[in-house]
Amino acid sequence: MSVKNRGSWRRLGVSHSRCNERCDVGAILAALLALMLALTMLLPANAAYAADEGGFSVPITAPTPEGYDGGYADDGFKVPNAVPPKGAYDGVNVEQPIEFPHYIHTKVNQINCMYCHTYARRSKVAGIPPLSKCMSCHLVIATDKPRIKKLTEYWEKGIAPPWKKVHDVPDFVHFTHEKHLKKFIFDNPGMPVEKAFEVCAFCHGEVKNMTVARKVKPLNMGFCVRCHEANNGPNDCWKCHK
Amino acid sequence: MQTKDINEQIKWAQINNDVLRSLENPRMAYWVAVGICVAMIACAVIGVGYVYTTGQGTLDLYWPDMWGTWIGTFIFWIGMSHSGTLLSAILHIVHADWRKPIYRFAEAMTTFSLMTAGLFPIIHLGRMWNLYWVIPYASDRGIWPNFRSPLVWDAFAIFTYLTSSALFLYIGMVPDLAICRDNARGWRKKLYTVLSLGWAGTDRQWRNFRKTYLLMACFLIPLAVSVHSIVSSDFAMSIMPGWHVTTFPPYFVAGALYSGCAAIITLFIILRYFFRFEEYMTIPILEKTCKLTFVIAMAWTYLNAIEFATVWYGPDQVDKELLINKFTGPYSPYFWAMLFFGSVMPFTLAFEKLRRHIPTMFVVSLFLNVGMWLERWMIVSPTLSLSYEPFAWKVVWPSIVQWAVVFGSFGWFGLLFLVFVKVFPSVSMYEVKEMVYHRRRAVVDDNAKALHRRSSDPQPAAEMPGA
Amino acid sequence: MSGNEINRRDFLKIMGLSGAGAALAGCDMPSYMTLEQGKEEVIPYVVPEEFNIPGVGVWYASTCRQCPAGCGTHGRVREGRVLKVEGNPGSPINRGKLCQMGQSGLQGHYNPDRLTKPLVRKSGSLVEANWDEAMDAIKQHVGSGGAGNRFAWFTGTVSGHQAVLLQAHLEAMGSGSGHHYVHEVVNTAVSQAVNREVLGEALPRYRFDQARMILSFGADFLGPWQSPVHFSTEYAKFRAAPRGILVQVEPKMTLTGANADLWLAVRPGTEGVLALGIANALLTKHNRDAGQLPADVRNTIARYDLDTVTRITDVPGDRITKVAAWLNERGPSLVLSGLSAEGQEHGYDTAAAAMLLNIILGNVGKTIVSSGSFPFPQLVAREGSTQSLSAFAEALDKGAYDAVFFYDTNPVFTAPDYMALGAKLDKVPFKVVFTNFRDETAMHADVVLPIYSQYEEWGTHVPAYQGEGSFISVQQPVMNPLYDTTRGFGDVMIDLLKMRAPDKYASFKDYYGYLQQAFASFPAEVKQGAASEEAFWQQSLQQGMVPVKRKEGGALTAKAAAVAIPDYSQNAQYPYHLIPSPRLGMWDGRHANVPWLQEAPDQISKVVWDSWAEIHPDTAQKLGVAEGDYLRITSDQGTIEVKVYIFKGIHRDAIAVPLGQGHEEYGRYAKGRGVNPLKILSPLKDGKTGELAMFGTRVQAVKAGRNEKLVRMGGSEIQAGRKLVATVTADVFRRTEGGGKDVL
Amino acid sequence: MSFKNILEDWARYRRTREDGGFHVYEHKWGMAIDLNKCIGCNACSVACYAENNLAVVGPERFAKNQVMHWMRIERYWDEPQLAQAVPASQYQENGGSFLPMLCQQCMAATCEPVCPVAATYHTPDGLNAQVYNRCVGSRYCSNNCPYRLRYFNWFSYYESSWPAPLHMQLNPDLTVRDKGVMEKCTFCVQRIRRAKDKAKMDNRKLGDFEFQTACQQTCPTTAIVFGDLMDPETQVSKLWAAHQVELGKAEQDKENPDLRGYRVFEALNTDPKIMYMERVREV
Repeated sequence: MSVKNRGSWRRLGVSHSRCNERCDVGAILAALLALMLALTMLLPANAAYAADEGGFSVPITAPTPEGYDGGYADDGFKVPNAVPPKGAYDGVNVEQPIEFPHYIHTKVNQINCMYCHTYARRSKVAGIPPLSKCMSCHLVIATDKPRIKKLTEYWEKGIAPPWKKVHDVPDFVHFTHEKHLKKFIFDNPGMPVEKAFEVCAFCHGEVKNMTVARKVKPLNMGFCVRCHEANNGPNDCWKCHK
Repeated sequence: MQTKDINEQIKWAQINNDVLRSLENPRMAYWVAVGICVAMIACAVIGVGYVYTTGQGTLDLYWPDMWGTWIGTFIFWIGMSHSGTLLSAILHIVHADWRKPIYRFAEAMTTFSLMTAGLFPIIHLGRMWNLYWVIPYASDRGIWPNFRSPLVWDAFAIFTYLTSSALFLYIGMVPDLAICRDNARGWRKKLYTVLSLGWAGTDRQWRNFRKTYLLMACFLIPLAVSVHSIVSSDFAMSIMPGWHVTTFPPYFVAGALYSGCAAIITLFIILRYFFRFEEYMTIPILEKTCKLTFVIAMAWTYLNAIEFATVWYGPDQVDKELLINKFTGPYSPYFWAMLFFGSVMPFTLAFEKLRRHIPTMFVVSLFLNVGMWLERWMIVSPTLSLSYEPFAWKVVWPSIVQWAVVFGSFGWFGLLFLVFVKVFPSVSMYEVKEMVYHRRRAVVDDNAKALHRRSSDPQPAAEMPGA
Repeated sequence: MSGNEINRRDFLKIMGLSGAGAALAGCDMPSYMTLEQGKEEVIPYVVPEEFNIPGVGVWYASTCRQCPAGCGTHGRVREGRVLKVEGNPGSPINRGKLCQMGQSGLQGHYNPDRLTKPLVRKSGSLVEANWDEAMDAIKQHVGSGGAGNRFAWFTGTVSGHQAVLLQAHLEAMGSGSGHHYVHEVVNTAVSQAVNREVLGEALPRYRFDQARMILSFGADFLGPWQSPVHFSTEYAKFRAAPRGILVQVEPKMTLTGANADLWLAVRPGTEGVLALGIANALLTKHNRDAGQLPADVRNTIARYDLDTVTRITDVPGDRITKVAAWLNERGPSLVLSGLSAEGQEHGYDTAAAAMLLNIILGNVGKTIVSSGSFPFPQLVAREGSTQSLSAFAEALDKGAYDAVFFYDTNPVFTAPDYMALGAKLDKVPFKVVFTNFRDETAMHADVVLPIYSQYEEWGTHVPAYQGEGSFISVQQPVMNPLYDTTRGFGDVMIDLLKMRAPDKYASFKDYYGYLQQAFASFPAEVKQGAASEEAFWQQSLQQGMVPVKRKEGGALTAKAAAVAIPDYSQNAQYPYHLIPSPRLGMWDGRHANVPWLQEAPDQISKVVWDSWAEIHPDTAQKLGVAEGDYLRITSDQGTIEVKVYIFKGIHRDAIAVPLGQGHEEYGRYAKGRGVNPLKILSPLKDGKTGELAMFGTRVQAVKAGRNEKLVRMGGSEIQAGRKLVATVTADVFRRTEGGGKDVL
Repeated sequence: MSFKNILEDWARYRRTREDGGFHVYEHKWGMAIDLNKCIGCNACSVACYAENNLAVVGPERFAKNQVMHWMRIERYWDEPQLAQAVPASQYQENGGSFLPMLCQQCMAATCEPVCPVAATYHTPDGLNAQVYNRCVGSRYCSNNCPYRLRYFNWFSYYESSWPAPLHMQLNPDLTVRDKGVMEKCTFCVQRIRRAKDKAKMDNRKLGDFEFQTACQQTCPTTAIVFGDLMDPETQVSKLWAAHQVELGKAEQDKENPDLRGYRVFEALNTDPKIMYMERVREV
């Protein structure tokens, strides 16, 4: 090994070993500080989150409008081989061009979520069903209802209704539906596809009890991370942030 | 020619009067100074606001020189803080009692320069509003800072040093605050009453006070050394040529004490002139400070030489090229200026005549600090702009915004200091009295010897402190 | 079939679907805003295609129109937006690769300065109009009545069914192909002319993979020469073990020169002399057989002994002998000539001299083989030249035309000042420009028609140089038109033809329909046994091309052409040679409005966003200029001022100013940036072909006095002893990886 | 967030923080660049702009080096190794030396230990990650990178770089960076993830050349080879093996010293995952 190389090699070696020593020193200091802080922070997670990000006001409990259980999907039912995420959120009521009644479709008529949100199992986005899909039924079904009339107008005009986005994550978060569905539904023994909505409810709440969908889960990083921990999901930042 | 550190015939009452007078009815000069400082701060605030809204690019920082003068100035201020501890703690422990009249404002200087330094790492962040991510707090997201990063160590070190030196400053002031309380009226009365913690000068209070003070001093000395060592590791831990130097910690500490002492001389002269402290901040004390500075300057020069030598005889070609670049390259003017101010100028301190000539000392001390500031800049920028990758070599002059903020930081420091000297006694009254007392005892003992008296004989009554 | 298209179009419609919109937000406030519920809209499809899944990209095969080379491309489409263009691995031209221009076609398509509405000249100024007005204006000028031969088309290189329609239109107008001017500044017209005379084939196939040595006289085949990407891929084969030698002879270092084993700075215009000198060395030193050469040629060669050549060309003798020796040993070799050698008054003879070397070395038939002939002559590319430009200018002098249509070209920018093309155009009663941008030519037009970009347009193209295998490259839209106020060039052509020859063209709904019928009418062997016309059509679209069988040309036989090169003469008043060098990226200036290409540094000087003059250190010393100083360059036609870049890759007598900048129009990114060296060219032409002698202009240069930072990428230009780019000699390379056995 | 959570979280943190983050690697994405084939044509650089939403900064900011080119082509005029072999000339007779420089994805990356907020770290597939939304912009990582391959968002470039409709070209698979964030070459992580997800969806192993980085895909001379260094069957692994270059060495002890493979600044022991093959010239 030449002198030059040995020199520079040692230089780096030193700095690295130093790093690790210091790391432990710093770690102990930090651990103490962290414990002190923690004692003051025996609060529900969301409060801590609110402190993190700013911009969100996240009450601890969501008021319960009649019809659904405040979005606590985890005590609603039990999905085999999966630990449902904790946490609730009180979203705003979004004004949609057509007041789409989820409960009629999902609860009354027992239509699977993935029948309409058909992209969910094939793409990162669940997608809004194309107008043709609605019309495939509503050319004949319930054509006299006012909402359907409205829908038919759109169809005749040949333009799609401008739905408003309810569930969203920041643009630097790259969430994919397909892989979650694969893990929790299709690769999940004892999870019949017919009950898919129980999995969807993890993050979207019991939409089957809602008319217009409403955000009832925080969908913030803490929410994701703790579910990933509970279900041994990946903890590599670059899985979601690219 | 004045040879005594202090005139031991001075009366206690006069000490109180002189010092308390300095707290009252500020003159025009004071308000002008405050005005200037506020104006300077305004420059900085505007600059930072501009950066905040537009982006760091307005600093004319660039790939690959991403740090520039702000980080340099940060180190400069950290360094400035060290001499306060030197005077108040180290000299306290070695019983150098000439420190007593001047350590108070030095300690204040420590605290304030730390408060100034702390701002720079914050405003230089690309997204300063996320600063709190550097602090380890229990996050819902389960993310922690990277404890391997020297920047995180900085955060710990600086906060610790700031709190403890502020505490040290305050504790040392308690007896004086009591004196202020007894003589003050109006809002000052209220303030001092609260701050003096019911100091009555009882025997027990004095004993506890001494213990605490000594304890703090002992605690502060290793802390001060470690702080600048950690700051130096911001650079020493990297693999960049000119940064990865094992002698950086002592080098930084030496530089720190150096700039601090220079700053003390400057402030010494200013206070002595404006507050008429000739009685306390005497020429001999100035001289002693100068001697101290001279020694530190030489130590600093020596460490410089060591660094050059290690690089020159070392194995690393790139390091060597960088050194040559510093001597001859685009940064050479500043580099030579640094060496001149830092290593040549201090020789003026070697001559008694000059040491005792106040205007000279004032100018010299200013230039010494200019040199020390250049040193910091010469550590940061040359390495960044001329390192391993030749394709990335580039030299750009810092933009007006950078200068504005660097300039403004002095205003911020100045304002804090100006407020301090009008609210708190900048000369420690009780310790000056101690000093005078001890000097008198010395005189008495001399007389005793001169008159061949037996020491068992009764002493001529000397005025006791507190009488 | 058209119903099918409706669905396609609908599918290509731009969608904003959750998570799939352009993630145009950083890490801060902007992205949080998108989190407010009910603020953003999610618009579903009305009737989607089955295979179309939001959030999943789909690839469409098409053809790159950034330069005439015609590479095959794949466009990645998501939610109806084309996001990225890659090479089509199926295309024998680029084999899945692409150059920087191909990559940045997107920014031409999405360019903020794109022309979105037709412009019609009303009372002297161009104003926005709708298509009906524009077409009416056209109708009343050329709609009916005999324009006869007072009508002309002025286009860039065209091929495929575009060429067919243009031809048809010219005939319908009664003017005929003689009035179709095809213009390209960057072309290989001269060497093609030589090939035609010597080999009987304009574009034979060059077998780089067979050649063991390439001697190139200014042929920048890694840059803008015939087919950049194709020859780059070929170059890779040529350089693979056993590694061939590349010797580049040119006055200014091109990208190819920068990659040459030996780069020889030759005095501009004396490349031919050097070629003859090498021939001389081959015949005398290495006593190659000169039997097949006619006597006069042999005499010419005999005149150029080593000393003469060294004196004239300023190339050291040892280098010349070295090259000759290499050529002698390392057969088969390949000798090429390109723009900088051919752009002289004796350019033809220079090219002929280079070809002479090929004959002497017996390369014809080995590394230069017949490319056969394309089975559908009407689809073959009409390649551009500069001769057509001057011819057009002369025609305008005579006031030959009442109406001129322009497509895919910008002559007002590329024409030298002495032609005063702009002024002459203003005299022409009626000018129509088909373009995507407000370029210089458009500003002189009476009607400007905004056409589809290359990613919205249908078409077929037949690249002039096709390498192995030949094919028709298919261009299909990869996305729905951005602006419904633009129209396809093909569609407009169909309309124009409907005006003149309704009987023949009434049946065609649009260009799309026309193409489909054209495809249906292809002979059976082309259809590769496709089940049905529809199946053939779909498969062609999927492949992005239609492979066709070309008629084999058989063995090439060469008969040497006579070479007469005038002696080099100094010019006291104008001591320097101006080299208006084209470069990969800007090409001839058509890409100056693409930010990516403006910011992509020039490969040699690394300058961005600007023009510059390359000069040799000695010249710089003589002129007393340093980098960044402005140089005033004056020819007998005018003056330009430009910053200098100093390096050793240029001949002392040469001053190189790259093409591309100096636009007066053409959008925010191009306008008023740098200078256009073409403007000060002297009126010189190649004697035989009539091509402009682009590199023949003599200039004088003085320090202008101004100085400004030359915006260049990178700091140091030397490695300062670090091991960044390590270099080994070729024999080491051959010892380890050479002799055919590559490390893999 | 209970007390227990914090302790567990802390324990996990300590586990994962040793040795650059991970002990076991799924992949080690690496590259081999043949300087004998590279012609320095810029295609890779522009392809990178197109794929990774790189901002165009314009001449004024370019003049100040406030520029974003993850893939830059360095051009040098001298060639130290050939200095004595070639005869002196007043012309650049051996052409230029081109060096495509992109993030070397070091295994012992110097940028990682210095980031105060752990925004840059090592992923399980051996990539040197940069998490934009975690970055606070201390710029320490760039200052500690010997290759100078990290670029900083000095301004909110997205405000000026993509005037409509240029923004419609932006790649939705990755974030557009805002001011104050460090960024660098990611080996086209969005392509890696897409391919891996696809493979995972139909439960199979990811194959060689199943995906390419943007620069590799467009390179006209195929000078760039990209793949998994953990799998000995990939072309890139074969190239590394053939040139006797190994990961984890501060200097290679080659049986055949003539083999062209080398890594830039290897002696610094940053253990880069890009191997260059020496440029070749006939002299």
